[in-house]
Amino acid sequence: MNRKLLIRSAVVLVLIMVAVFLFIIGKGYTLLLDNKDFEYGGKTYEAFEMVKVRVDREEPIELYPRDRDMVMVSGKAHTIGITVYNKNYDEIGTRELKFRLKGKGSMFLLSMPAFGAELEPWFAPFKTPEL
Amino acid sequence: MAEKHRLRYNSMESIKGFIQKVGWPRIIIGIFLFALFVAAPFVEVKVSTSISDTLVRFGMNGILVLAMVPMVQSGCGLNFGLPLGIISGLLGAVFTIELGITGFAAFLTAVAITTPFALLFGYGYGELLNRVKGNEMVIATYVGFSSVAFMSMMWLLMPLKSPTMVWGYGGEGLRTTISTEGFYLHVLSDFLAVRLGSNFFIPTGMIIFMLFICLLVWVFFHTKTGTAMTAVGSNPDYARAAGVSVNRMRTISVMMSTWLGGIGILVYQQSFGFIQLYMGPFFMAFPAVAAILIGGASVHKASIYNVLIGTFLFQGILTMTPSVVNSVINTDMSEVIRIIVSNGMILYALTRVTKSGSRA
Amino acid sequence: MDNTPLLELRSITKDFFGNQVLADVSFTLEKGQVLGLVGENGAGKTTLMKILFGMGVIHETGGYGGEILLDGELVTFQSPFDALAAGIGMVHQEFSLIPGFTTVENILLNRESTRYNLLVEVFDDRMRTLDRDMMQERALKAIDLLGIKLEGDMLVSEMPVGHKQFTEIARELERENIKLLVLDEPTAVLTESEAEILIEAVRNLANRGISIIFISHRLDEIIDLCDKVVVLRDGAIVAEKPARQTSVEEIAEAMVGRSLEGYQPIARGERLTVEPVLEVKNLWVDMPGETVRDVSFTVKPGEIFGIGGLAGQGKLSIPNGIMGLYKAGGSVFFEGQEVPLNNPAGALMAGMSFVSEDRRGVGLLLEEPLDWNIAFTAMQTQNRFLKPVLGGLIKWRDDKAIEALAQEYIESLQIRCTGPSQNAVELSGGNQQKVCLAKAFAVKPKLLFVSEPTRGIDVGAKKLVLDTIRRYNRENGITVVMVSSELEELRSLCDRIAIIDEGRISGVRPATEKSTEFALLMVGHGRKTPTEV
Amino acid sequence: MKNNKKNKKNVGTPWERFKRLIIAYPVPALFIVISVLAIPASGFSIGYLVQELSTRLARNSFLVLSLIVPIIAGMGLNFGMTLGAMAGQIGLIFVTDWNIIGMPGLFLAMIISLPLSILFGYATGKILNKAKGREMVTGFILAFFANGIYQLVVLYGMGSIIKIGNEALVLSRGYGIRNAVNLVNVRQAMDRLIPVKFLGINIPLATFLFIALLCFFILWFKKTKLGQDMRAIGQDMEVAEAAGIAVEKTRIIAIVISTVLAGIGQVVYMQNMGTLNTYNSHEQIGMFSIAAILIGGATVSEAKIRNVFLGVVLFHLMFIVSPMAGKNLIGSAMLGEYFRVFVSYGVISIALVLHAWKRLKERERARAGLGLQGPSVGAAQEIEA
Repeated sequence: MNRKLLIRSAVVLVLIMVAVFLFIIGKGYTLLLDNKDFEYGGKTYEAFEMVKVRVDREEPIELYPRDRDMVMVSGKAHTIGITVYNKNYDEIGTRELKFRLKGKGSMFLLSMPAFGAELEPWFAPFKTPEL
Repeated sequence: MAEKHRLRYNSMESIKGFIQKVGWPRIIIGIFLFALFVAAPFVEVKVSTSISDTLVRFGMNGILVLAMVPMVQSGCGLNFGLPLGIISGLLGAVFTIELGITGFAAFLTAVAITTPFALLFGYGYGELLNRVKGNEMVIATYVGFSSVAFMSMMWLLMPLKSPTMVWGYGGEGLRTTISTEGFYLHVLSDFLAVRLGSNFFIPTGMIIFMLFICLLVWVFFHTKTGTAMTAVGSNPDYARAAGVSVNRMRTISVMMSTWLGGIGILVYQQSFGFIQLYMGPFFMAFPAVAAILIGGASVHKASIYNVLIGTFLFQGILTMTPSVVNSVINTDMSEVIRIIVSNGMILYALTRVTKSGSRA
Repeated sequence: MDNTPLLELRSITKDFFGNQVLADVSFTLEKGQVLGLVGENGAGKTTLMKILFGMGVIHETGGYGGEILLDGELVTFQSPFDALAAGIGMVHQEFSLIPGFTTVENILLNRESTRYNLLVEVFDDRMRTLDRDMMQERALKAIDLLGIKLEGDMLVSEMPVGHKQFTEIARELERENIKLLVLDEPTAVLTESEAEILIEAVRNLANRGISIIFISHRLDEIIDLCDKVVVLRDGAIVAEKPARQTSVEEIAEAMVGRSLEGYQPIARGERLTVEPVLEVKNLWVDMPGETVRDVSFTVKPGEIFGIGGLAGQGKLSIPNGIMGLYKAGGSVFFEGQEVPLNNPAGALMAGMSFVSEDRRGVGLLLEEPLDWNIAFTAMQTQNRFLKPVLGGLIKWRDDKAIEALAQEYIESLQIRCTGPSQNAVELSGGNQQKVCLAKAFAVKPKLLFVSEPTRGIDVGAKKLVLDTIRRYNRENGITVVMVSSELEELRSLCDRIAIIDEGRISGVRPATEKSTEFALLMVGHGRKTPTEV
Repeated sequence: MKNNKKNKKNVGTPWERFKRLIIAYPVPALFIVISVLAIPASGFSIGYLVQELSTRLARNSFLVLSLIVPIIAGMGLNFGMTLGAMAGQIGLIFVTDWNIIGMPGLFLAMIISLPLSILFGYATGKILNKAKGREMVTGFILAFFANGIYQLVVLYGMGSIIKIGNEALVLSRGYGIRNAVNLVNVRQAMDRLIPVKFLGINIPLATFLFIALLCFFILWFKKTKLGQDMRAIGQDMEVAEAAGIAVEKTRIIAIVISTVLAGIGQVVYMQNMGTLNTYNSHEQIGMFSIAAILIGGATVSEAKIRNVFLGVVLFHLMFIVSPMAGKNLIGSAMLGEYFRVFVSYGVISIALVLHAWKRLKERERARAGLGLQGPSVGAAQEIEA
C-alpha cells in the first residue's frame, strides 16, 4: 500500500513539475523593440538609421529612428538577431544572440542601439505607465 | 414532582418533534429571513417596502407554486413540466389581447381561454407521464423545455394582428414581452388594495384570489376523487386494490397542475405587467419547485400549507437578500443567491432517502 | 483418511427479537456427502443458511448461538465474503446473473483473469485488462465439473432457465477452494428433464468430493439424490435419517404434524350441501413466482375454505387473480353472477373483499392515518362516508364518519394505536394486519379472501387475528377463503382445504383429514391422483 | 419463437431490412431525413458544410465522448458534465491571466482543471449515489446548483479573494471576471498545430489525433477490469454488489472519469471558439453534448463511440442549416433558431421517454412472470389421463 502511495505521490509530483514546466515555457512576454537613443554611463547611443530585428523565427521587423514595435513571445529563452543599415540602407553590421529574459514583469524593453553596442543592460523590464 | 418532570420532558419532546416536523432547512431559512427583516432598518432598507414587495411576490407566485400540489400528491413527482401550464396561460393571454377585451373582463376571458388549452395539454402530458412511471421528473423537465421551444416557433408564426403584440416594423411574429397595461394590468392587485404612504401596498385582491384558488384545491382534496388521488400517490398498489384507476387519477392530477400553471401565470402577469413569450417560461418551474420544497413538501407529499409557507419564505428571501446584502457589501448578488438557494433546496429534496423511487 | 466431518453444526440457536426461529440445531456433513434439508416455509432453513453464510442480517439482529465447525475448525463468518473465502458456495433461489453478460463473464464475475499493465501502479488492480482466453478456459473447466455442456459466449438474457441455473452453479464451482455447496431449491424453476440433468450433475460433484446441502420441496428428489435427510420444523430438527431408510411419506409427516393451541379441526359437514356461493372455473393467474394454470373449485356459503400449498406453487395468486390485482383468465361466478376479472372495482362491488398477503405493499397506505386506511375502499367503491354538497355536485369526505368507523374497529379488533389519526407505518405487524382486516370488513363483504393472515406477526396477535376471522364468519355469516402456508392454521380454522401444487389443485380434503395426507398433496404426490372438486 | 426472430434479422428484401434499420435507429434516421430536406433549402455549398462539420467535429467530439463512461455504468446521461466544463473554464481563466501561450497554455489549463474536476466529480458521484434511480434529474439540478457556486466564485471571488493580475479579465468594478474572455493566447492553438489542407478544407489534425487518443482510451478502458465492473453495475446493481463489486465506489469513479474528460473537452472546445463566455459556455455544453450523443443513436443505457461521431455530425448539420433553411423557406431566421432549440430538447425528451417506457414495460413483463397466456390445455389433459 505504501508503494502505491509513493507512486501516486510521484505521479502528482511529475504532474506538478510538468505544470511548472509548461508555465515557464508557455509564459507569454511582450518584447518592446525600441530604436531610440539610449543613455548609458553618461553616454548616448544613437538610434540606428534602420534596423531589421528578428526575434526567434518570426518575420523581421524594420525599425527606423524613434520607432517602437512589439513582439509576443513565450518562454524566457530567445534569440534575437539584428541587421543594421546606414542612411543609404546599406548593411553595416549584424549581431545575433541567444539570451534569457531576466527580471520580473511580462513586458521587456529591448533597446536596439544598446544591443548593437553590446551593452550589458540592453533589455529591462518595462512598467506600463499608470493610465 | 413527577408531573413537573414529565412536563419538561414533554416540552423537550415537543421541541424535538417541532424541529422534526418543520425540518431543519425551513427553520434555518425562517431564521435567516427573520434576521434579514431585523437587520434591514440598520442598513437603511425600508421594512415597509420590503414587506410590501414580499406580499406582492407572494401573491404573484402562489398559484404557480400551488400547481405543484396535485401532481406531487398523485405520485407524479415535482411538476418540472410547469412551462406547459404556463404556455396554456400565455395562449389565453395572447388571444384575450387579440380580442381587445379590457379590464376585469379581460382577465376572466383569459382564464376562460386558458382552461381548454390547459386541460388538453394536461391530458396529453398526463398520458405521457403514465407511460414513464418512475422517471417522471426528468421527462417532465424536458417536456417543459421542448414545449417552450416549440411555442417559440408558434409565437413567430401565429397570424395575430393586435398592434400591442406584433412587432411594429420589420419584425416578425409576436413581441418577446407584451404589456398587459390597458388589458388586465393590476385588475386583481388593485381590488381592495391597501396603500399606506408611497411605499407600502397590499395587493388584497390578488391575495384573495390566490387564497380562493388554494381553497378550491383544498376542497378538491376533501372530495372522493381528491382522496383517491392522495391514496394513489401514497401507495398506487393499495389504491388499485381498492378499485381506483391509478392512471386516471394521475392524468386528472396532471390536468389540474397544468391548469393551475395557466391560471398562475395570468395572475403573475396582471401584477408584473408583462406577458413574457418565447423563452420566458423556460426556467419558471424551478423557483416554484424550490418554493414548495422550502415549504416542507417532499417529492411525494405536498399540502396547501407547504405552498403558503414555502412561497412566503422563498419570495421573502428573494426580496430581502438582495436589498439587505446589496446595501451591506454594495454588490448585487441576488441572482446568484436565488440560483444557489432554489437549486440547493431541490437537490436536498432529491437526495433525501425516499421510498417512492423503489415503487413502480 | 481422517474422520473429521467437513461441516459440523453444534446446537445452533437464533432468535429475532425474542422470537425463537432456531433451537438447538446440530448435524454433521461428511466430505462428498449430499445432505437434503427439508421443512415447511418458515421452518428455519433460510435462517440456518444465513447463519452459515455470515449474512449481515444475522449480526444486525444479535448474532446466533452455538458453533459452526468447518474441517474441524471453529469458524465465525462476518460476511458472506468470508464464507466464500472459506470454500462455501451458495446458489440462491433467485438468479443472480448479469443479463447482458455471457456465460463465461457471469461464471467469473468479479474474479476475472487479468493482465498487468503500468497503470495498475498508479491507480489500482482494477486497471488490469481482462484475459479473455484464460477466462474462457477457467469457465469451461468449471462447467466440465458439472458434466454438462454450456455455450461459453451465450448471453444470459438469451438462455433457457436450466442454463442459467447451471451457470450459477458453475460460478460457485469455479472457486478453487470450493468444499461445500448450498443449493436452495435449485430444481424449482426447472422442467423435469432439466431437473434430472441437474441431479445428475450434483451427483457428479459429490463424487468429486464436494459436499452439498440440497434444499428442496420435491421429496422424491431428496430421496433419490441425498445421502442423508434433515427435517426442520419450527426451528428444530425433528428427523435426521439416511435417505435410504426413509420414505416420502415419513418425511412429509415429519414436516407437518403439529397443531395450533386452542384450535381443533371441526366438521361442519351439513353446510356443504347448499348451492355454492363462489364458483371458480379454469382460473389462470399470471403472478410472478406464484402462477396458477388451471384451477377450478367452489365455495359454499358460510364456509371457511382453505387454500394451502408450498411457497411458489401458486396458492397466493388465486385471491389476487380473482380480485383483479394480477392478470387472470377463466371464469368466476359469485352468487350466480359472473365477476369481471382484471377489474378490482368489479370484484369489490360484487361483494368480495381481500386482505392481501403483501401488507405493506398492497394492504396499507403506510403514510396515511388509520381511519383513511380503513375507510378508503368502502368510500371509493360504495360511496360511503361521503356527504353530498351543493346538491351532490361535490362528494365531500365525511371525516367524522370515517373517524367513528375507525374508532369502532380499533375497539372491536383491539388495534393498539394512539388513535384513528395515527399513521399506519407506526403500528406493529400484528396491528397492521388488524387494520387490513378492518379495511376488508368495512366494505361489508359477503365473501372475504384472507391471504397469509398470520405471516410475520407474533403469537399473541396471531390468535387474535384468527379469532377475528372466525368470529366474523360465525357471527356475521361472512364466507371466508383463507390462503396460508401454515397447514395447521388452515386445518384449525377451515372446513375444507384445497392444496395447490405446481399451479394446479392437487386435492381438496375436509380439514379433519390427517396432516400427512395434506403434506403428501403438497409435495406432489397428489399429482397422480385425479383432482376432486 | 426467439429463433424465428433472430433469423428474421438477416432475411427479407433489402427494403424490409432497411425498414428494420430505421425502426432500430429511429432518431438518427429522423435526423438524416431532416438534414436531407434542409440542406438544399439552406443554400449552403457542400464544401462549406464539410468545412464547418470538420471544425465542429474537432470542437465537440471530446466533450461528447466524455458521456460514454457513466452510461456504461448505468448512471444515464451525465447532466453533471457541466461541472467538468466549469473546471476546464477555470483552468482557461488562469492561463489567460498568467498569459501562457499556445499549446503549453492549453495543457496547463487541462492540468489545472484536473484536481477541480476530480473534486467535482467525486462530489457529484457522492450525491448521485444518494439519488439512485433519479440520477438524471439530480444531475441536472446539480448542474444548476453548481452554476450558482461557479458564479459566486468567478463573478465575486475572482479579482477580490482570488488574485487576478490581468486587468483585461476583470470587470470594471474591480472584481469578477468579464462576461467574455478573449482567449487570444490559446486560440486554436491545437487546431492549427499541424496545419493540413485537404481538398480546400482545413483539417485540425492535432485535435483529431487528440480525440483519437481518447477513443483508444475508451476502447481500452472497456477491456479493463474496472470497465467490466462498470458494465456489470450498469446492468444489475444488486447482482454486482452481491458478487463483491464495490458498487458505490465504482459509480463515483465513473462520474469522476466523465467529469475529468468533460473538463479537458471544454478546454479543447474553447480553444476552437477562441472566446470564453464566462457565464454561458458551460451551460449549453451539457445540453448540446447530450442531444448529440442521443441523435447519434445512443440511448440512456447504451452508447458507443460511433454514436458520438454520427451524433455530432447530424446534430451540427441541423444546427448549421436550420436558420438559413428557416429563412429561405419561411423568411424567418429566428424560426430556424428556435427550431434547433426545439429539436435539441425534443430529441432528449424522446430518448428519455423511449427509455423510460421500455423500462416500465420490462418491469411489467417481469411482474407478469413467465409470460403465461392461459391454461395449457394439453398439459392439463396429460394429467387427467
